[in-house]
Amino acid sequence: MIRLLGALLACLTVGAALAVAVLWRPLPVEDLPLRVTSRLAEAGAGHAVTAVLLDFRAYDTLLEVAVLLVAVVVAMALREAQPDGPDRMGLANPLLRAVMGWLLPLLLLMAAYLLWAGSSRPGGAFQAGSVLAASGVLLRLAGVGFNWLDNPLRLRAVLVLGLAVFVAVGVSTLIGGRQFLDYPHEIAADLILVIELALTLSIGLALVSLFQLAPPQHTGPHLPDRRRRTRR
Amino acid sequence: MSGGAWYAWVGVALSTLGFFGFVVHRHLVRRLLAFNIMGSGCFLLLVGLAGDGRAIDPVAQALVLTGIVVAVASTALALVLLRRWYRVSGESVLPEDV
Amino acid sequence: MIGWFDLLLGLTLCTTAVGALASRDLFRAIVLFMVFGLLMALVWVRLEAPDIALAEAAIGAGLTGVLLLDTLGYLRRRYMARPGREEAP
Amino acid sequence: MNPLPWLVALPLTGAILVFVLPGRWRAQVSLALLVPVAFASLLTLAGVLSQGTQSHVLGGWLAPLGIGLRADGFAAGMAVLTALVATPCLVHAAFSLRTKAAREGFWPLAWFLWAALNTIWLSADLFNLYVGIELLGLAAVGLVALAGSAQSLAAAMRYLLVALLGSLLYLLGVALIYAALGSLALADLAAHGAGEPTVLIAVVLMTFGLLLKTALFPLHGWLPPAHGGALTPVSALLSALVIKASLFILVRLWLTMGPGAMPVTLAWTLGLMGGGAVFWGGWMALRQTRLKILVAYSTVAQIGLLFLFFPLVTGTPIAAATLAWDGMVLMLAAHACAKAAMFLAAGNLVLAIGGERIADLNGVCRFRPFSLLCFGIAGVSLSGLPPSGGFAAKWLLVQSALASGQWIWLPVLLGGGLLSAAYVVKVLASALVEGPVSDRFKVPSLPLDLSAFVLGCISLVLGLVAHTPLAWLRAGGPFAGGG
Repeated sequence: MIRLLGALLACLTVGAALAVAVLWRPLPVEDLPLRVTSRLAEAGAGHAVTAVLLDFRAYDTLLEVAVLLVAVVVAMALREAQPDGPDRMGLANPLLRAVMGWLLPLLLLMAAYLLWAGSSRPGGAFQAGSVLAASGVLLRLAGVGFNWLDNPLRLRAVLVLGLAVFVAVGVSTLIGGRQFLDYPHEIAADLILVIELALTLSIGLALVSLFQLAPPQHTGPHLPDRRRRTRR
Repeated sequence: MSGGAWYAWVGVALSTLGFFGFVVHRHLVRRLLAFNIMGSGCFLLLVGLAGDGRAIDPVAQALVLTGIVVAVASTALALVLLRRWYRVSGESVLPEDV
Repeated sequence: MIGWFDLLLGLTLCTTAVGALASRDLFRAIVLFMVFGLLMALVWVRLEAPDIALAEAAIGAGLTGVLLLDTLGYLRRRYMARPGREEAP
Repeated sequence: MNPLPWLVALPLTGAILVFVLPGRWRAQVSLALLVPVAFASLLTLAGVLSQGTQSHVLGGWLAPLGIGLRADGFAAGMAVLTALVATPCLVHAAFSLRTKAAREGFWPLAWFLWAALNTIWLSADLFNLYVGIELLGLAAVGLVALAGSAQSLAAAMRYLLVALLGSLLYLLGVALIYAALGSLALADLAAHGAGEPTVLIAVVLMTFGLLLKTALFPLHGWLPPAHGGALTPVSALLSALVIKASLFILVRLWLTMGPGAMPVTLAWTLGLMGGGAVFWGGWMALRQTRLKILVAYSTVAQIGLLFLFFPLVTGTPIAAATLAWDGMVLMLAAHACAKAAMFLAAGNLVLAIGGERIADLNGVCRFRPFSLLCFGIAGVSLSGLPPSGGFAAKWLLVQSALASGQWIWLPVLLGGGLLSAAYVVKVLASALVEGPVSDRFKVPSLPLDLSAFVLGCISLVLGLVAHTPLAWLRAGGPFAGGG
């Protein structure tokens, strides 16, 4: 009860503070959208959101890909510590397989479109990557394995590809005497496309791996005996 | 009131709701739901206020895209941890004290 | 100016969030959360943020929802596998 | 060449390499990479000292459109401190990690952790700081979970939840500041932030989010199981550096806003919470029976001392504020070295006695004197005995409290010192009791003891030469004129 009241009090305080802050907010002094529009021509992407993500604030995106990779590293290490049985995921469902037959090419096509569209229209590496991940999860639900990725070295290489390409581009701009991630203007668009391609693959695979690295449902119970007593 | 401001208020409501749920619930899956709802409210607040009465703000949108990926990475990691924890303890809540 | 659609959408969004947080049945809560994600995607469209709408629909509603449901299935299955249990948590 | 971007790029490269390379290469590659990373840190500090504040324009886009890196004395000093503390920890890890899972996860995560830390020290952008603390938080949670036991999984889960809530509160603040100022650059916050209620509320929200991550009493519940239950080098890294990162952002925010712009009541609240932390953490540490949990509670207590900075710097004369600054940063550095040393030494003792219980330490003094000596050296600095860094820092804080007339902090400083002396003595007393006649202890290998010893000595020496690093850390900051 006290806990509920405390939570209510804390949440009302936060809500009230937010409300006051929203009500009394001043007019911003800075106009970033204007700055983006005026410099868009110098960036390597015509679509403003993509330009912000991969050029103006590319550093944030680089770190964000690192965050995703950290999650995968942890999941991998935990599986090492708590080995799972053989992965027998798959619902051997003929209907699902049939649906997959035409859904999968469609999804792949969509991912490719999103990636390609990103430079001028809504879309880009994240959206394409998540569609890729969705198709990967579907494949897994249908019980189709990725034999090519069973090799741990290959799996790791693809997982790390996005971050590696990003860092490599940054380091080469540094070595070339420019600022970190300051793409030379002539090849900026190409570089961004290469980075996006690598990001799409890595993001897609990372999301699928996070799905796959959790202990599978078929793993037998590992509960220690002392836990068997009924508890609330 | 512009659309941006209205959705910013919705964001305030969602953040508060999510915060409450996060603090009140014990079940870990529920806490993650609350975390995601609070995050969504936060993103709405960011884009809603930035786009209020002005041109569309691509910077705010890019920030939210980054935020969404970070949120999904955190949620996925939390679920992996939860399943590992459940596997050794049989509990889907955390022990009150260690 | 906001139209009736925005008003309705915002209120529905909040209601769905309350439902997802307050529902007694965890499965229902997760499904409501996925609905919440789809509504969020709609909100992003209304806010003229198609990029976020795409990401939200794919990641927010789709992937997170699937992950949560899979976890719930795991919790229930493992729970049932233990002796002395009839009901899921 | 400007070393700033290398401070982030090199650790990231390390993370990528050790993630892809097969297991047996990871430790070697990591140890080899220590050299360039430490060198870049030193180069940054040298640059700051010779040419003043350093900056780097990422992507060639000037803030607020792009993101800036900026290193003043504080940031460069933290980067050097990170290298100083992380190097012995990684050496320790190279010789102490046993299980395959631990080796699998530790090396990439440790490099990601280092990259995140350097990101935070150098960042001049609010949202970039958010991504930095997320990276730091997830890497730290993963490192905690590596210990593999059920308890460590629960501790990691609890830590993750707290970290997530903290970063969302921080993000809410970022959203409000972006709405109010239209910019995310710290420079714009400094120029236009003062006097706006929205910005103030935002900073308060961010402050509480960061307090959660720093584990200030009474929000500290997650820390002891997480830090006490982790692998030994992980405990050392977490207690010495990771919690300092959120404190660093907090201090940055307050100094960016200008201490005068922050409400005195909030500063006093932080100070009182810190005082509570000193007594509660010290008392709890005294009551523990397990060695590493005791050291973790000692961290809870020592964090409290750092927060005395806020009341001492808000609305006080510049002389008192400068003393408070000096005391806080010296305490931060001394605690980082001493606590890392103490965790490493405690881990070595645990390895030697084959268990966690303090009571089992009986007889260690005769058979493993060096391991015990390392623990003692760290204890000297932690309890603030002269000539250690901890002593000099407390002395500065006392002077600041006297200069600003805030007498109330004197009993906190004194009582905290007594409590920490008490729990260190408790461990030593147990170890000095004559134990079994025969040697039943395992032998920690020499590098393990040496890494703890080196860190402990650094924290001692800090007290003797304190004025030099203090002058470095003041460079380019608001207290540059003082001293």
